[in-house]
Amino acid sequence: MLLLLQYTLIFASVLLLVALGGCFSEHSGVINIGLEGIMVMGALGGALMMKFLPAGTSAFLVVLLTVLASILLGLIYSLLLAVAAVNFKADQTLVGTAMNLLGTAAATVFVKAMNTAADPDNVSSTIQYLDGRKAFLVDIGGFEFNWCMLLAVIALVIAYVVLYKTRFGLRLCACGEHPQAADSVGINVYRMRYAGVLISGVLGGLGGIVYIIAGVSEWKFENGVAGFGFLALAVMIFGQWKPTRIALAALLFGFFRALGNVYSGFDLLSSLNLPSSVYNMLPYIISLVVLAFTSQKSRAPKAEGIPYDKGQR
Amino acid sequence: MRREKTSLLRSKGVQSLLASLLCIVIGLLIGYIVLLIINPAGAGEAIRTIVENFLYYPSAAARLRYFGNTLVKTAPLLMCSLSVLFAYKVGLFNIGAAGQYVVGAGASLYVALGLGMPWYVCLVAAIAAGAILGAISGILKAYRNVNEVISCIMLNWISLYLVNALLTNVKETASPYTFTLSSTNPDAILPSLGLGALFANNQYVTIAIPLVILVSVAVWILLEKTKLGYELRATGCNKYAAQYCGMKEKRNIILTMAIAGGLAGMGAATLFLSGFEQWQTTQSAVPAMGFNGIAAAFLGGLNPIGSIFSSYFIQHITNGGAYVDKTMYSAQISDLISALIIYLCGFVLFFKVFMNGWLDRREEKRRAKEDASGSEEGGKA
Amino acid sequence: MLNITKRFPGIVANDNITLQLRRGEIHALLGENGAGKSTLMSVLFGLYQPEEGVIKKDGQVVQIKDPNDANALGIGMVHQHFKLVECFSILDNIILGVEPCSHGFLQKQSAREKVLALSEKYGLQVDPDALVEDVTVGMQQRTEILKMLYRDNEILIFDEPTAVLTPQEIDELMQIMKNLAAEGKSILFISHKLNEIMSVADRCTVLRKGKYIGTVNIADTSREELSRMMVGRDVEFVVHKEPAKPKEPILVVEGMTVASKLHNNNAVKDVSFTVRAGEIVCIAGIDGNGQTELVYGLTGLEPLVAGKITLCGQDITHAPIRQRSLLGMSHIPEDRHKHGLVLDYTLEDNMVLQRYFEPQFVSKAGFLKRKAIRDYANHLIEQYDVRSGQGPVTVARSMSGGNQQKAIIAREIDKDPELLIAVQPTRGLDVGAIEYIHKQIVAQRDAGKAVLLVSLELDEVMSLSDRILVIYEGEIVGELDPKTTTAEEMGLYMAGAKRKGA
Amino acid sequence: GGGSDTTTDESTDAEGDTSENATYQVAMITDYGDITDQSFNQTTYEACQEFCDAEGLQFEYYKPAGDSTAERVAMVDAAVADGYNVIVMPGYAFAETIKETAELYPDVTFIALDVAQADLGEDYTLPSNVYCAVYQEELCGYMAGYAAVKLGYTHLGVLGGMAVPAVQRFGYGFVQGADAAAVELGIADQVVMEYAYGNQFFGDADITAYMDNWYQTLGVQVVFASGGGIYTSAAEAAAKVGGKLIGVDVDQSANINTYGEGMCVTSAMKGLAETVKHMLSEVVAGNFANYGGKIETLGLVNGDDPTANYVQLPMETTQWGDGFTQDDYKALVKAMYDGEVTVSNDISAMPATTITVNFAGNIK
Ligand SMILES: Nc1ncnc2c1ncn2[C@@H]1O[C@H](COP(=O)(O)OP(=O)(O)OP(=O)(O)O)[C@@H](O)[C@H]1O
Ligand SMILES: Nc1ncnc2c1ncn2[C@@H]1O[C@H](COP(=O)(O)OP(=O)(O)OP(=O)(O)O)[C@@H](O)[C@H]1O
Ligand SMILES: [Mg+2]
Ligand SMILES: [Mg+2]
Repeated sequence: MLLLLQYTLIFASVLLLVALGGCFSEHSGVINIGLEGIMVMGALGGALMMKFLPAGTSAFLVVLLTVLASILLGLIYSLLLAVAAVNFKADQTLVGTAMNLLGTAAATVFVKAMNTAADPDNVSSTIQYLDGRKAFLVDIGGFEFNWCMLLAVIALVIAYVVLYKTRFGLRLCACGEHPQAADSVGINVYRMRYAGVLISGVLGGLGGIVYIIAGVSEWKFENGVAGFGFLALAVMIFGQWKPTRIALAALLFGFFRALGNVYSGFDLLSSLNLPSSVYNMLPYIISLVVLAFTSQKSRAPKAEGIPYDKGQR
Repeated sequence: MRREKTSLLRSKGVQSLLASLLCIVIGLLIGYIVLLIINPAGAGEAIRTIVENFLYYPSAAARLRYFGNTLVKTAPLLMCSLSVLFAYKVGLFNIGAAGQYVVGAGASLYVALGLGMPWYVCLVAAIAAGAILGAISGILKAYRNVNEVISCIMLNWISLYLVNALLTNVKETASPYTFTLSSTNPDAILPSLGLGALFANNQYVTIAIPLVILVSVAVWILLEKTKLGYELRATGCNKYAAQYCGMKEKRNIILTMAIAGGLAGMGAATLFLSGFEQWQTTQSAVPAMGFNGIAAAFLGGLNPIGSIFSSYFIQHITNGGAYVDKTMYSAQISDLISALIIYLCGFVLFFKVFMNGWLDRREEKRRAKEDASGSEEGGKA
Repeated sequence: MLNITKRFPGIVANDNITLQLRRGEIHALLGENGAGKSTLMSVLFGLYQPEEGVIKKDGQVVQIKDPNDANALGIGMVHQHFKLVECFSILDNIILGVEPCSHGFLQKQSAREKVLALSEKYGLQVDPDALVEDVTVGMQQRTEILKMLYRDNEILIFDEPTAVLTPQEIDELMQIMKNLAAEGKSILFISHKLNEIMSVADRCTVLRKGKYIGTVNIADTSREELSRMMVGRDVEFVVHKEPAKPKEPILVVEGMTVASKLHNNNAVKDVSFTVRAGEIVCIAGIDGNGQTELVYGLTGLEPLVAGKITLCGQDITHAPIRQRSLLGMSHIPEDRHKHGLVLDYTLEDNMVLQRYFEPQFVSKAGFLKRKAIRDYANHLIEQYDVRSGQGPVTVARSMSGGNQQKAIIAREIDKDPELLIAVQPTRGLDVGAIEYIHKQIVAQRDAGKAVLLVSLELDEVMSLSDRILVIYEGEIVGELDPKTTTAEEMGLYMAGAKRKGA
Repeated sequence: GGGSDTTTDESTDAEGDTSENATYQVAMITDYGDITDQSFNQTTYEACQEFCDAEGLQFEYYKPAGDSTAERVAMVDAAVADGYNVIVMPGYAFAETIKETAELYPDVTFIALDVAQADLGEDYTLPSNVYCAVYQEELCGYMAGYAAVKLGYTHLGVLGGMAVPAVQRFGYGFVQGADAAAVELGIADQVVMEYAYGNQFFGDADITAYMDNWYQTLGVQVVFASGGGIYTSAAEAAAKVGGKLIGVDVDQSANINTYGEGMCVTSAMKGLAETVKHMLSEVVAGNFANYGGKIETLGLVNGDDPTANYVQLPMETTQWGDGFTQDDYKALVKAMYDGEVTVSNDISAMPATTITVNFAGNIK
């Protein structure tokens, strides 16, 4: 039971962070299909930081620096989307798809090159961070608390406040809904869209590191992040682009993911003897069905995916 | 003379071609720089190896044979790119080509291995399976307003798990691979009609290759020359106008996705029914073929004929990547380069706008000059 | 604004224009469509940068690079097409861009008080918490005005503010503008309606084809003079036509009810009428009273909630759009960009949009007969004088609005319909084109066709129609004869102040 | 235009520059996956690399463009074209590749690991330039399972990587060993075995969650993690509750114990690296003729000295106890060598057991 809670929370944290990232990007008017690639890059940044931090660094510092590193790399990588989508008016879906392919390929090439440079016999694309991961964990009576869960909650609160209570949030949403209107009241739409995409880079990168430390102490970058970026997109849509609903959706998806792994601990479920593929498919099927019933009144930002051109009326 | 050159540069096809070439060149250049950074010693040779692909082999027979292999894998890629392109022309982004490819593979192999049907039945099954999956996205879009990109992403994963589960029925327990066609049901292998002989007896070269080229041409004709194409494109460009003039816009959306899905499904069949590959039932990621199809479609300037060349090119460098010296560079380097090229395809529109702007400015200058000289002459007279 | 020149690719939208605005005056700006009025105002508001010329305020040269600069200088603008974020509340829309903040957090309470005070003071009734998408066009406009007042602007630009308002709302607006001017605010006012300008403006500047024609004192001028300055010749506002000779009924509508997309109420309520061959029946009314839905219901774009439609004796209540078209219904749609054209198609492909499936254009095997299409398009282009850069292969998007409209009219009329439904066929067109289109419509009537005209322009309604049905809140509230009625009377019907029998 | 070639390098021709003085050049080809699997491919790669470095032979590895026989054959052709004349191919998937290429290149020596007669087809005779070796993983799996139960563990788990033959043989051997020990001890009704495949050769949060469930909820005491890097997930989970692990392929105690002191009970070792090096040295010594054309099952070759066998448990690091001492182990090996204890290598179905085995299939 505790395990189910623990894994629900950790999976939900990943999904929540990344989905909130997508939410910011889309509220600014840019569709971010490239979250998967951004996650890989964020994971890479964090993993590198943990690998190279000297042993004996205080846990707090490890967590802080690791988080910052993944944020930084996610942010830089998301520039690829921002530049293409905002300045060059590229097709956002295409660029996002390219970023997903590029993220895994680039991270693998980089890690392999790094490993081989350090030791010619080491051809793996794996980074180990045994001690680094421990810094994130606190054992609370058998419940393995991960500081990232707290980060996710903080991100949720901040996202809610920023989107609904601040000037920035109001302006951001205006750019995703009606960029011409925003422009006419003196808001720099390009800058806002940059901000939206870069925030999605920050949160996506953070989600990446949370994902790879969620269960293991080494990561093989060839494997990317196994579709979590796409799942997060589903969570975002499921949550109707609203932070609180996204949080609920993330919990739901996290719950199913966790359940798929620990179901054999429940007599009822293990006696059902469902193949594991059922549990794997479940989140996707549910979101598809829910989408079918909710999309008529979809609250997607109206101008998302449409490049903003100042000259056009 | 000059004017002719200008109008040539203004032609859409030429512009697309130039833009695509630019993507390729920049993509390779960045790839080369990455190689240089990793290991300067072998970078030149590595990039040449990638570009050479089958020319890596010294013997003519081997070159021919592996040219054949590249073609064999180009066929499904081309079909996936046609699938993406077809939908895109009709205003839909078929990111689900990947999943449609998966169900195409599942259907063709199951019908071949599980039901023992001949190749044409398998082919039809693959097309039907892909079409059904595509149609699901189309129906969700037309009747429930579900964004096709999202439904396609979901369906990609669902199809992967379903097909893995289905195909476990047609494999040995001890192996994750499905049975080979040659041992189980040779009738399901696409006929070669002597084509294999042309490629130094490459057993995998089948009618699939001419078939997909025919399909490309057919897609082009369908889109540009037929009433159906006229309707579908109109729906894609402006579904309200389509509705206004009495087209069945919902049906058209579904039909488009079904055709796109059928193309991707058929793509899978062209590969798996050639016996080239067996399905691995433990795959945990959707095959990249469908995503690469997006790249090929855009690189080909969203033109079915252009797709033939861009698909071949992408497959060519992907295969070429296998020959790069692995002790120096990792195997993912060719993935990196093709991902870069896809990314750069996003800038094609900008390239074109830029090129037109440049032409405009040049023309204006020329006109200004002509005006100036004209008025001068007028002044003299 | 001195010597302003603004070019767009291929066109000089403003050519060396100078305009002076005095404190406390209402200054009208007049010109045909595309004369460059909106562009000039956008330059003043910082949305566009002029290639030449300077802007001075209080004698100082100022740089207006973006709307923020304009705002800082006290310049505000109500745009021709509202710039409101639909899913935001009215309050949010008003404060957007100048949000009262402490440390980046919104302080909506103070904003609300200010908005309420302003709305009280100027009689601009709004509900600050309502979402823009839920409120009427009038309230949206009041929101736009409040947006300017909230910013304490001294120079207020109104770009065609009256086009979407009821006569009563127009009166209110005029009063508000006068009040504002009396307070010392300066107003730039764009309108095509001369009587509005005559009644409210102090001075008027006229533009034609991007060029400055002149500025006149309203007190010293007349409608005729203004229109002459605007078009460059004397304009005939009357359409010459013979009396109608109505014959058999073509369209019979009984008890038609259509649901609304915007609210839960029905947009069209139990409407019945008949259109006969050889007459022009006009549906008059203020925008948003169900005209759009009425036409959607007739043409099959929307299903009916109740009622029956008969076309040439056939029940077409549930017939698909294609069948209605084949039965002889032609439809010049309200929104030429949304419905009327596939903007990315060539002109020739747009010309056959309603008949591409006919055997003359498509072979049995389903291939288009390209040559036949080209010939047909060329024939229409010639006959209806549709002008475009590259003839039949011009992409529709690149054509001017007037020629786009001509292409649609050519297509719909050449179908040789029994019933022509024309919705605001002259919207956004210059007078030349308007005259031409009016002639075409009258010619259709004279050829014995039934014509149903939907128009928001009183002048057009009065001069073109043989019978007027006034629609108010989805109901036909009156049937008028243009020969015996007056614009004033019609205005009362349109505003719901009067209805038949009452 | 601007289709200019980006390669400015004027390097020598790729085909002509192979050093003629070295008689043997070794190439390795992976079947699918990379040499980063922390398992079969990686061990083979490292052994080849080490051997060639020591002997001064040229060594290169090839990774096919995709997971198909055609693409594996392409790599053989490429290696031969590059002048390599000893080709090491780890993986049962190479059966078809051998059939397609061996006879084509009679001068090239092929060493295929894990390719059995069954994979090649019963009526196929191996040409004399090919040597195939199949390990009897079921034997060391059996030893490990036997040892675990004898050492007092009653709730065991098998976490396989992907369900490929080698992994299955390990697992089914483990099941048989545990069963035999339980029956011997008369506690078959108390011994329970969980059995699942991760469907990947690496650990991640899902697998860790699964393992947590085994250790914490189901009460599994020791898990036999046989599938490359997948052990990392099991080790993470074991560390939280002081659970135990059994390693695979090589003596993994050092790796596993970094997660927790004394975590590694034992490892089911197979002499993959040794065989590769041995075969290569035999090739270099000119003795390949003794091996060519054979398919050897490498298992027990010495009943008295367990360390001389291809499959074994580590003498040093196994946590011997009263239930299972080194001497018990030696006795077991002897009995197995003598045929008194037999282990089935049939992987078509889960072995029949007296103990309870809960088979869960693939986790992902
Ligand atoms: N963004 C733009 N790009 C290119 N051309 C433009 C642009 N905006 C306006 N134009 C052109 O400039 C000219 C002036 O347009 P403008 O909108 O100022 O006219 P207007 O006088 O406001 O007309 P209307 O009465 O219809 O509002 C038009 O011919 C139009 O084609
Ligand atoms: N971005 C643009 N590029 C080129 N021409 C434009 C552009 N925007 C508008 N136009 C053209 O400018 C003219 C005037 O534009 P505007 O938008 O003011 O008119 P409109 O919307 O048709 O008028 P109304 O709102 O009164 O119906 C039209 O002919 C239109 O086609
Ligand atoms: Mg205007
Ligand atoms: Mg206008």
